[in-house]
Amino acid sequence: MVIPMGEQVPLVKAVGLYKAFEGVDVLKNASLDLLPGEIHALVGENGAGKSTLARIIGGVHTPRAGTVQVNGRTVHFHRPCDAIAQGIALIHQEPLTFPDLSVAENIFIGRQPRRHGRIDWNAVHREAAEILESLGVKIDPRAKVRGLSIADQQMVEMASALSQHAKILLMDETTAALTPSEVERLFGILRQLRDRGAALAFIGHRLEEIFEICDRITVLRDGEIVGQRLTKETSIDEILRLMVGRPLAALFAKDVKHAIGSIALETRRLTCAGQFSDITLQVRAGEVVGLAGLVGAGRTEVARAIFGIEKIDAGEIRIGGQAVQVAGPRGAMKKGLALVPEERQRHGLLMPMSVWQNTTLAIVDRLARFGWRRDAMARDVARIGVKRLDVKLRGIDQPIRELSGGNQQKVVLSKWLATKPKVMLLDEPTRGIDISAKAEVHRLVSELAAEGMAVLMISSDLLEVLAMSDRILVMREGRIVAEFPREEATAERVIAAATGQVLRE
Amino acid sequence: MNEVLATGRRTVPRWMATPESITAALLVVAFGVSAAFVPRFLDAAYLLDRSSLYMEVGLMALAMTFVIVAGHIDLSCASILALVGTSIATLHVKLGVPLLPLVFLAPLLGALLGGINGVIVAQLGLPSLVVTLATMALYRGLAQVLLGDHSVSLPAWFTGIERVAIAGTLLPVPLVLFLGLAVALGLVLHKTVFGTWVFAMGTNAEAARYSGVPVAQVTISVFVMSGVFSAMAAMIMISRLGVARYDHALGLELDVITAVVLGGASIFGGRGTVTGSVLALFLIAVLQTGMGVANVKAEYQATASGALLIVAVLMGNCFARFRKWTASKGEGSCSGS
Amino acid sequence: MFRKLTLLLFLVTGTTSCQKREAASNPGTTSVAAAASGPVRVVYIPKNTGNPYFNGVVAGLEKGCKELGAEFFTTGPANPDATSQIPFIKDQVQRGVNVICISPNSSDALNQVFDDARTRGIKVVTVNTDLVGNESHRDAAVYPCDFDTLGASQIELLGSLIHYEGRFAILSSTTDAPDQNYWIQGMKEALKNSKYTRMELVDIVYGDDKPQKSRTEAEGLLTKYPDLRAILAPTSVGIEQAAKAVEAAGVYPGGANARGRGVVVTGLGTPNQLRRYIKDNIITAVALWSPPDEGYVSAYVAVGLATDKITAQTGNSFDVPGFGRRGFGKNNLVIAGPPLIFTKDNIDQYNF
Amino acid sequence: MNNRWRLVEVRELPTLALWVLICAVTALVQPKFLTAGVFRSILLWIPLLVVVAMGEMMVMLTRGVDVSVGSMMGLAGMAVGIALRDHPGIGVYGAMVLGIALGATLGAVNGLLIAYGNVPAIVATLGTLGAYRGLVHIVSRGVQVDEYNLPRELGRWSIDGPFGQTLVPWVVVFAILAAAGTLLFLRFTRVGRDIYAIGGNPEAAWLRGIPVRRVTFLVYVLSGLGSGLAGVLYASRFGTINPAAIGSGFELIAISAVVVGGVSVFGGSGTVAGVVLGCLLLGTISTALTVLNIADAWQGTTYGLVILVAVIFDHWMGTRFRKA
Repeated sequence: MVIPMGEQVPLVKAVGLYKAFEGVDVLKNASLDLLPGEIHALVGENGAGKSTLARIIGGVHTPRAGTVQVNGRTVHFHRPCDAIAQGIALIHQEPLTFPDLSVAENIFIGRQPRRHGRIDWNAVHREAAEILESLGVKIDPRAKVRGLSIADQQMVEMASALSQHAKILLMDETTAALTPSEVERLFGILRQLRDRGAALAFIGHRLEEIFEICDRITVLRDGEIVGQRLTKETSIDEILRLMVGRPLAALFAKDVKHAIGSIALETRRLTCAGQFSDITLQVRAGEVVGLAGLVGAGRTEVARAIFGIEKIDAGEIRIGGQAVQVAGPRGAMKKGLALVPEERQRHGLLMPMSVWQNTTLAIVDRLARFGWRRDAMARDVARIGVKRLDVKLRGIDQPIRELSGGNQQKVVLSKWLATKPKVMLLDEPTRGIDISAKAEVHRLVSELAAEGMAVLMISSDLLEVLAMSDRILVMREGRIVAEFPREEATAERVIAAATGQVLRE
Repeated sequence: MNEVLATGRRTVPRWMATPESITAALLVVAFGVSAAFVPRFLDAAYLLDRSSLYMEVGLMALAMTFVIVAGHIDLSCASILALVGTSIATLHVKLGVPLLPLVFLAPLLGALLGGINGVIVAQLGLPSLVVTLATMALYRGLAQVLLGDHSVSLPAWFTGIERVAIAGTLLPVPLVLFLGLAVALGLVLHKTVFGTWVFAMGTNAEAARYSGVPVAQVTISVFVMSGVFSAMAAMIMISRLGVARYDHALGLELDVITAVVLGGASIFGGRGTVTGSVLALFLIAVLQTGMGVANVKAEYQATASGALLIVAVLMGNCFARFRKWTASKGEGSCSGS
Repeated sequence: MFRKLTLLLFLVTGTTSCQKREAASNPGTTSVAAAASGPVRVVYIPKNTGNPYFNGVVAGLEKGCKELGAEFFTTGPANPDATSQIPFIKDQVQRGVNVICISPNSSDALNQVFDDARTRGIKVVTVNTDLVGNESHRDAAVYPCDFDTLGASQIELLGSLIHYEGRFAILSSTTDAPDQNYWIQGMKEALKNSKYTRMELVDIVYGDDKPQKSRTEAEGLLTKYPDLRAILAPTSVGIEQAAKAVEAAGVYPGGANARGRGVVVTGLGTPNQLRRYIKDNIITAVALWSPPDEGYVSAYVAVGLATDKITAQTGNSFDVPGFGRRGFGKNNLVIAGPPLIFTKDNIDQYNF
Repeated sequence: MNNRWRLVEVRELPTLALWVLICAVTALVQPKFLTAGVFRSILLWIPLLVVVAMGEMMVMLTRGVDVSVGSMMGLAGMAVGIALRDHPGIGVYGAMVLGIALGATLGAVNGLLIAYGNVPAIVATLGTLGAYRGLVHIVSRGVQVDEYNLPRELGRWSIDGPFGQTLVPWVVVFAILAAAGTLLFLRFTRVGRDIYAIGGNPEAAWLRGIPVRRVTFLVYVLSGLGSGLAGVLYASRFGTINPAAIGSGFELIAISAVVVGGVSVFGGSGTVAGVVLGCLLLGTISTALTVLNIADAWQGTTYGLVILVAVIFDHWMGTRFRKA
């Protein structure tokens, strides 16, 4: 489909961008135009390449091939400051703040207003206050950022981007942590900017939001651009279809035929100050419980608390009907828990080490005799894991960093399967992995449940949650706010519960 | 330098670029050059005798390899040596405690001092650099408080362990002890569960914790090890010198760290071998011995040692970049086809 | 492989060029080839390099060895730690020297290395500092002057400067420096003499021969004893810092803040170091023996022992040109000469 | 309330309290502690430390460490001494410029290795600690420069001040200027703020377009510069420049002062006032130990304890704020 461009010259024109990380292509031949006076949405599943595309334009990554033009001139960004100099502001997924500096400084760092060659602090504070005022947030510009909520930090970053008077603004999932009223306020600002002729790119997951604010939507899938639509000419269904690339029915769904057993994991009024409170949930053997909610709702923290990483202030955890004290991940492991963490590279893997070492890290002591490692046995375990999950590699001695994201995730899963757990906590198990690996993971989860394992699955991928869960719990602002059995769960109801909106049916 | 590296790029096989092989090659050449050009260098009795000067550093370097591979650093090891040495000597000479049981008590004292480091680092999550910098001053200060500027002499039967040779050979006891412990610790680091945990922790402490590695215990253990080995080094040093003083091994932590880093360990953790540290220790010993017999002045030796440390790390970085460069080339050609 | 070889070559050339430079800076040193019948080879190992005192000793040794046709060179550690001299001794033994002259950093930690050297026929002569209590581990010792009477002569010098009246403190080096303690003991003995009854020793502090520490201690004395009449510092680092302290505080005799007749500083120090203070009237008089003379006598002892012309035995004596006969006293101790006293009038005659 | 003019932050209050406590206890035990002489002694003790600690502070703010400061100070001081001895024509101010420039050059070598050579700061500066100290011995040929080799004027800096021979000699003025300069630099220039930002969140600093390498390079140059100035001041204060003595072990004292002064061991926070206070505290402790006749042996112990207490206290304060 050809979309009329009108007479406008794009502010940013990216042509044929390629990018690969650790040998995995994350962006293939991506081209994008950002027009002045337009809000342009980039949508796609996790790992589709949206962030990478934005980061190339923002100077964070250098593409392996392709060019970026700004105002019709080809530019070569080697570092973020090159892009900033061209009037491009990029707001990152996670707020990038300096905890010990004041809010005003966080907004103006590197660009503080000066007078007579020295920083004019009065101007810094005054201008910061003005920008925050325009965003409608009540944050003291002199306060330190340490201690602000994620949403406030996100607002500080937004303020920083606005203070640059950037002509090009790229927002990477900026609204994930914001409340609906904050989102509304933000959208007001974005419309103003658009009307002043700025080009905005908006990456998001909530399609309703995107349809509300964006003029044009580009859909990415597996690193490629698969479609571009004007918002007024398309529908959510069409965009969803483009994102997933197949009819929704083809998504792997959990096999619900087998019986669900007794309670394997239970928490009672679990509370962790500042993170979550009063979490009471049960997961039965053979059951997959989905934990849905917005980013920052406290889901990851609940999983970490159960696994003994986060300290619990109140409440209890029961495993197999017994109240237990979980002293750290090691203790949790001994009690039959396993956690596949959200941040695979940071928390799940030892990147320079081989596949077999990673696979057997959690059970290296179990495989040992008198403290001596038995590598032959460990390698056998790794081979079994690789085979069961169909990990694609040259050999089990290959360093894990050379594997693709999906295969890395499979190794994390096989590491935890090797511990023979009774309860599996999966935190965003399919984030950033390709479709086939995703299906593989879903098949495995279904298989494990059929074998009688209890699974608690945190996922921001609504389709995944709906397809895989026997029951769905929804968290908002640190509390469980809704529970739906499989039959009653719909996307609309889950979203409504997660965002706290009243749904009229 | 750059030219050398540039021309060498395509000719060096990957295995040769491993840090230990660089150290080994440097050792061979340093030895060869010293033997060829320095008169009276090649004298087994002399070399073995002089090797005793490095055994204290060597013992501490073995444990420091664990500390550094685990992603930490222990600047206090030489101070632990001094404090253990002065404490044991004081207990014996001033309070009349029999020396033999004290020799076995020494590692316990070392373990305690190392354990203090470990607990502060592990439980409070403070950087080991700052914590051990503080205990470096603290332990050395306590030794000074204990003994002032006096030296305490030890009984004749205890002194001179470095002159005792293993029966029928010229090999002095400290050297044999060091080599034996090096083999043992090499096996521990590279073949046991504990060693695996040390590597896992140094590579990515968070991921290791998530994978059930008892990170706190491993942290404390490596510092305790460092303390124990420093205590053993203390016993050898006071036996070798016949006296205990608070300023024994002053500044020796630099030599220890130099040996470990020169042996290819990454100061950020996750990389390093006992073999590398041992080779690096002998490299330092050969260089200093060669320069000493050649009458090179002490100040040139100091400058050379400092430069050697930096050059070793820079070379490591160059190799890493080279490897990355070849890897990216490979990646480029693969996906281009 | 090529890369590594080139690098090693670089290292090697680096090492050899160091050697060359080393040889160039010491023109008196000839090739290192060791021949049994060649000239006597004497090495001197000072406490540490960079200590000006030992540069005087080196000059004297060099002169003496040259006259006697012996080969002389010096090497030493950068820091005066108890153990820092050990590798240097071992290396010199291996290089096959005939005599090791040394100012030992420890009176007991070096015994074993000395024994080793002596079993190989190498003579060990301690210079300036002796192995107190371990004299059997060396062949002979050379003292620059009679240490038995030094303490008394220091008290006499001090007394003459303060008219035998007033409170004074001693600023020493380290708490267990044997010589310092021996002298201080001598001073205390001398103070019992009725001539000094109106002089009172109020404190002994230790500056560890470190400038910062010595300075702090000297300033501490001025604070603690407002009526202090003198600081006696029998150490070259200490006396300079004491002089600086009284200068900075302006309490030297005639100074702006001097109470009464001011604070006198005296003790032991080299003329070069103290020239300015003496010329500025901050210090009136200071004593020291002559380090070059000490080195010169040491050279005669060293070469004489190595060639068996002298036997180290109490009562034996030998000739040193310009010094007359010198003899081995108790414990084979040789005394180089009497102490010198430097004042404004004679200081320009000395350069060490 | 305008907190930008608040000189003392909350973190520094305990340090201040500790300082007052030490002064009080010492004065009670030894009333002579409260005399002008002691005050002067402390004032003369700390300028060297302040000058070095300013540079070390900036390094530690970026999460780095510079353990070569003592050796840089030694090399710069020795070069100044040799220059004044062998070429008196350059004059004391010429020598001062030489010392500072040499210090900055030595710091630049560290900076190059760390910022552009990717050598970890601790390894690079440990290496130069040894190498520079060796160079001190090499350039001096092991011979110290004596007081009489140096022009009078240099020594007078430690005695005379802008108001004559008063309590505030020139070396103190230099230290005050160095501290004030650092304060203004850190507070009123963008680069100064970048230093805090880099330490606070290095990744964010890069993504926000801060030239991380250039700033990192700069802090090591500044650390060298401070050490160079300290070398000049050393020559003035002690007169004798001994290759083994000048600046050796100074890195421990400087790092102690910075840590005690409240600079976070994780980088990103800390104030000039705090570090000056840290210097004052260490100087006071050192002088108090002397005045109280406590054996010098306790000095190391005290420093070690003070650092430990400071970092543990920071941790205790910080646990309430630190994110998981």
